[in-house]
Amino acid sequence: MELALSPDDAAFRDEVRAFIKDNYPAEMRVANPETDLSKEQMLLWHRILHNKGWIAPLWPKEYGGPGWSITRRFIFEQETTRAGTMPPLAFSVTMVGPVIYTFGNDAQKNKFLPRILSGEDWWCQGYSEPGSGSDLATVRTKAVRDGDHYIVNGHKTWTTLAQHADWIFCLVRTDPTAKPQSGISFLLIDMKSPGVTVRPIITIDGSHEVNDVFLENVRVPADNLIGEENKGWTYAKFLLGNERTSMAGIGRSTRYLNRLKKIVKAEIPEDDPAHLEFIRDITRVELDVLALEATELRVVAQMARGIDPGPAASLFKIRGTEIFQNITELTHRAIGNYGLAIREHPVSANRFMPGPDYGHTASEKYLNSRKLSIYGGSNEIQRNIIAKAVLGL
Amino acid sequence: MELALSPDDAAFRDEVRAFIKDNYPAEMRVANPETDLSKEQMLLWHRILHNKGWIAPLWPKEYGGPGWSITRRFIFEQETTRAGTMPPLAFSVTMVGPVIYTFGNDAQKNKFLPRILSGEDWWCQGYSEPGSGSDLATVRTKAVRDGDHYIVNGHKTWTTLAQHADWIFCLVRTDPTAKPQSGISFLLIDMKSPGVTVRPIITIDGSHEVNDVFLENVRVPADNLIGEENKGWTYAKFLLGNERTSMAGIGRSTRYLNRLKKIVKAEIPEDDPAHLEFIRDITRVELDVLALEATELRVVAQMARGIDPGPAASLFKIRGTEIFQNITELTHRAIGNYGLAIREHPVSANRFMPGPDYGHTASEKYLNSRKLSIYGGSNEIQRNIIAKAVLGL
Amino acid sequence: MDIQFTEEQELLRSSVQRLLRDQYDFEARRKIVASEDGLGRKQWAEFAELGLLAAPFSEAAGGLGGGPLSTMIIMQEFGRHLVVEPFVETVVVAGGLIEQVGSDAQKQSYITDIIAGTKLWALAWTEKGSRFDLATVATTARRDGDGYVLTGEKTAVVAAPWSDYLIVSARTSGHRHDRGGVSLFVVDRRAANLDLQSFKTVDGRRAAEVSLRGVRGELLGREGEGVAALEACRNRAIGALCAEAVGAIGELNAATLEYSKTRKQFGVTIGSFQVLQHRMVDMFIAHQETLSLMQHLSLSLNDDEAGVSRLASGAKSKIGYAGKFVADQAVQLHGGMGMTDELNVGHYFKRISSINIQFGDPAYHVLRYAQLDAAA
Amino acid sequence: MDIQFTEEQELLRSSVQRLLRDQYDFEARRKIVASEDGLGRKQWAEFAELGLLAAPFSEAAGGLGGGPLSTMIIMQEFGRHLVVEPFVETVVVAGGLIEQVGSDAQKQSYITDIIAGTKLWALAWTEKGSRFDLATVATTARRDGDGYVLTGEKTAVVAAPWSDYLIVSARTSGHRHDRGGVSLFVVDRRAANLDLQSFKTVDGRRAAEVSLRGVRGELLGREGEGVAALEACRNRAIGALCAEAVGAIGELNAATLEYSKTRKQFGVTIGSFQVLQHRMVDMFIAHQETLSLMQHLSLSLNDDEAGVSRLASGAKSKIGYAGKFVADQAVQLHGGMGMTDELNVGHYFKRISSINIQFGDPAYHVLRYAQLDAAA
Repeated sequence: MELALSPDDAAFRDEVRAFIKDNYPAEMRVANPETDLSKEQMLLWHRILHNKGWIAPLWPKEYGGPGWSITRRFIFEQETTRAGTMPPLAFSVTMVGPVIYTFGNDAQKNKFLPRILSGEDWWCQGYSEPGSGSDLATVRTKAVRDGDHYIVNGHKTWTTLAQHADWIFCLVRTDPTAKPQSGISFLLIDMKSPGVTVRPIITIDGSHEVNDVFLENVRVPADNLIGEENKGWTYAKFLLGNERTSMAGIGRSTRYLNRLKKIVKAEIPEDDPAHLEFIRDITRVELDVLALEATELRVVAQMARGIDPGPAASLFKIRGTEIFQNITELTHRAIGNYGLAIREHPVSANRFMPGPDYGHTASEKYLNSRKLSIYGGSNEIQRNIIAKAVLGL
Repeated sequence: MELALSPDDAAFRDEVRAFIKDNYPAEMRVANPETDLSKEQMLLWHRILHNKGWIAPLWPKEYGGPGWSITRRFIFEQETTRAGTMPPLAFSVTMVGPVIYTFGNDAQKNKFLPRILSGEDWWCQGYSEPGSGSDLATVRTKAVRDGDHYIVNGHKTWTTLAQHADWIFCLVRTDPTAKPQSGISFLLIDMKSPGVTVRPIITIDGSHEVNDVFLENVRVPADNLIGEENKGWTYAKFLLGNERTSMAGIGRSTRYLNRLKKIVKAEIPEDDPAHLEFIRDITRVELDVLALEATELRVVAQMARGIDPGPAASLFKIRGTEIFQNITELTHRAIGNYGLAIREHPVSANRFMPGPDYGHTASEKYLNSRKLSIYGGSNEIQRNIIAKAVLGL
Repeated sequence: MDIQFTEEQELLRSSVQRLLRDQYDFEARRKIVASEDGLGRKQWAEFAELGLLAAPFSEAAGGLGGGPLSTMIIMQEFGRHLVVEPFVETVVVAGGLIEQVGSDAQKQSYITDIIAGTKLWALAWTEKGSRFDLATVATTARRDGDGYVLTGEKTAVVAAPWSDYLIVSARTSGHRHDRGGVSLFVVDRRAANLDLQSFKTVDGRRAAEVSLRGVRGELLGREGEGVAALEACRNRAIGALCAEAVGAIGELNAATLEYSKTRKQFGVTIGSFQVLQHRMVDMFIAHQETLSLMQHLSLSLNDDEAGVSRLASGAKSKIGYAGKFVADQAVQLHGGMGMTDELNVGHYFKRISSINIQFGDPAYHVLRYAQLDAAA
Repeated sequence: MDIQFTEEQELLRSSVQRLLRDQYDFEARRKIVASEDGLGRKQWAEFAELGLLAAPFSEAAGGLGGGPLSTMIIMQEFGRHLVVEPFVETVVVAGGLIEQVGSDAQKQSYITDIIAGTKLWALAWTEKGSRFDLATVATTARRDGDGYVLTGEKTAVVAAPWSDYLIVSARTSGHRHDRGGVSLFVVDRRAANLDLQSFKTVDGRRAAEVSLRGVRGELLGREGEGVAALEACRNRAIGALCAEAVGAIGELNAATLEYSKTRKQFGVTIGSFQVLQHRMVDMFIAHQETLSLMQHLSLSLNDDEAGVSRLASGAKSKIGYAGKFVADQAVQLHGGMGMTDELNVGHYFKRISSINIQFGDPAYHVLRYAQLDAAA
């Protein structure tokens, strides 16, 4: 499905398409880029986009953004996801960057923004703590002022790719007596500081994506406080609301659907009754994608006309993750007996993996995608949000 | 699926089977017995069972029950439902009867029980009121003592087959100052009393099964109070807990599944891809029935060993109604374009109904069965019950 | 994407809304349905006067040139008010077919009468055993002088008892399931040897079994090319029915939400129960998604895009399943009230369930979507 | 109906429970899975000593005569503890086949060793493209002297890397999909010209692709009648796997319920949220229903009833779907914790998902159930 584009926008789309085709690094095209790329490999595309000036579509021009319209941002997003490129690290460009240029002081802007754009600094997010789940206001990590430093003690968890990070942006409790959401501050912490320890968490698919981060008497310069002390919840909420349509994951779902169709074609003869059943199940997911994409286009068109889309992000998160989980399940089912096998991590070329190439990640993806309905505010929480914000319940 | 029966029980099963075959009235075999039989027709089978001494399987022998074991009761129920017989009116035999012999005084037992058994009195249930829904404790119908009478004023609704009833058993509020559940009494009211008005409620399938019952200054002899004043909630709860396994509706579901299979065979050619899809969907419902039946047999076996089945009735109600709704949906889908048509009520032989005979009630059953997940304590309420009673939540 | 309506389209929408608000509330509709005829002739005349019956036709055909987008606007409102009059059958289906394949004389005569509101039409295509396949036709048409004579049985023809004319598909050559050899004919509903057995439909309409025993018919379009014409016609009909379904879904959601905020159980509003909240969120999502698909389909019909046939099947299926989900839950959340004939909720349920049969059920269109994909 | 266990059966159950509680907690299992061999040889010896490996075999074959009911009892407990040792492959599948169709000499030799715990077995029946069809066999067996020589490729053979013997299905006549012409052979896993490519499975086991290039095999059962033997064998395997799944389901439900009562969010336990309560009610219902079906199937296997093959398919399918639902929800309700390798919840998820592949997935068995119905 395509937006009806003006000639200029259509030319832009073609330019993006061609740029990706000519420049996306071949060595990033691995089966599972989320888990199988080294840090250096992940940064290759980041640097190419940075050189082109396209690394931060959402940023205002004065901080290094390309100054695109909403439509162009959408085109860029659509083209990059459809082409299956690995998006630049969201924690840096999409998440902490906008917080810094919106709420940070000039010194912070000058220090951090260029290094985010260039990929020099790799950021991770210190929100979740053991026991906090989707209830982020239960921050227990403490930051106590000591002269021009804070002394930070606490335990962050589910920290994605912390093993590569140079910096972590943290919610910390600076006023233990205030109400849960009022005593929280937003602090930037250098991962090389003494007292910071990272411990891997291995997930059920065998991969190492997330980590525990322990903070023991970590001395953080007070200069690294964003905005005002005890106002951190405001900035955190701004950040959570900053994502919009990308959560629908249309591009990703479309690519995985196409792969699924190929697997069914190759694995299941047409005269097997299972074939028709797959066709039916796949088509129903395809129609789910179609309806979600049409909704995404409608919301983008509304936003371009200045209409606030409300909690559309929650809708996209719910349906986008349900759809993708469904696709990974069907793929796992389609691959049949080979679904018993799982790749071993860290991935090594010496390990034997049975069955056709296209099935090697079926189990892994199936297992890994279980997280989608949990992370980033569980789907139950997203439904609570819509119930409150849209339905007034 | 069969119970492994002792020779005696097997002989009993054969006897029941033969009795039904030889005695069930042919004129009760209409497409929709629930709506299409006259009162007199409905009572035909009741009277035959009464003469045989089989009308009240649950009743103790002293009040006219047959004195069967749990296993025999189950056999009788299984055989009668499988044979597609129309069960005798539950409000009389299954519901008010046990309340009367358990909590009533001797005069009430002598007066009412024989007429219930013989079918002379037809009872209806005065529980629901406008706005009460599944929350029966919100009774607003008032009964005020006046000498040796109560003066009753109120409005009961969803009263099934009140149009035929001689008596109604009512929850009435006798103490307006007490907490919701404490000020309620259980009163038997003669439908011929001045001030009782019945108004039909037509449901979305066009049938007249339920009614509004208005009570305006109805004088009810205080002799018609069951047990103690303000203790009515206890008797009502006893009554609600009195049903067990019958709610699974295995016999009914099995009969409708067989009819559905015949329709699919007749309407949809095997080379139509829809055929395989129906086979799949029907088989999954069949397996649902199989699992529920196996569970019913397990609970019956446990009960026969004296094990309390807990809120098994809630489980059977939830799954039994979900399954039957699913079967009526599939039947409606199978009948294709004829699903547009609906029979007109009151049913008249002069009215034309298109399509094959077996499809004439497809729309009606589909619509009517929507009520199953609402009535008798909605399925949401049943899940609340299990959450509390079994899971301790 | 979101359709930004033109001033004309906004005007059309608000005038339909005003008319229905004034003249077609639930009580008025009940009277229409209960009447002998089952049809609001007066309302139909108002529709004509307001230009609704002219809206989708091209200006060349004497219409207002509003095309599928005006159909969408009208049908969404008709869906909200459960309008029973045969707009889809007369204007979208028959009118659309005549405009598409009719001769100049046929257009001149028939479309003028449709726009004027003086003639009603119905399409007789289904037969015993045809289920949803346009090509399965056993009714035959035999050449006879400069006309044709039709013999066969058509089933479940919605609006036939109201109609002045029927468009009938009949076989001029080939075998029962052949795609080729089916032709379309205009037949006078009161013609000799044509018999109707009328019945009421679940959604408050009238339909009939139609028996033709040597009925004279006038060829519409080219001989043998009826299936292709019917396919294009079905796409437009699906566009209209999807808009109607979306209108009904929106009303059901609004009614359910409002009910949940006022209705109390166990001392609190039922809208405070999380299980029901999440159910209503899913109903909201279903409405958003169907709204988007409806617009997308209407735009494609408007632009006569290449993939429109496939998209029509996709929308019919997805909107059908979504509508069924919403209708089921609206009845469930209204409790006993949802089961009564008095409340509008059950009537939306019944209309959605009929839409899901007309021109193919959701399961049929899922497979059709897949087949058209494989073919592409 | 509910099985009232005999004293012997109760004893079996409590002794398995005691053994696993003492020696097979989640930490012990983790060490076994992480070991070089991936297998608890010591535990296997304990199973033998306790008589578990003898339990299902008839007394004539040197067993304890416990039949399918003892398998059910053992496997339900194994499911609760996620036991990885190849009880199903060695005792139920291979042992069962040998007892069913083996010669006296084969029974004498092989079953004795199985019961003693000194030999492990695996069944190699799946091939590239065979999916779940027992009759699709391209591997060939050619007569050679008084034995046979096998050539072909078998895929995803669970427990093969641990095994001393394989039972291999191979074609002695007919074409690739023919039901007739398939025979079974005992093959020494260390035989010449037999190669394994081993890999780890998602549920902590070891499996292999098996390549046979002229490997000597010993006929098991009658030539050409392998498919019928495999069908009966599959019924027994399904009985065992269903019991294992029910054990896992029970543990997942217990863990989820307990977690929901302790874990707090927004100041209250998550078990207080109605949406999660209803989810857990559906998980409870799923457990009740699967428990009933499991018992029903085991009784039918025990009595060798006529419809047992159909019932096996029905149970495999229904318990498979129920298990998937419970596993999905158990992970979801455990939140992030459910995603970690550290917690047992994800491991139950993975075992259930593997059970759903072994001997046919739920969708396959739905259609098989329907076909056997049509055939009946």
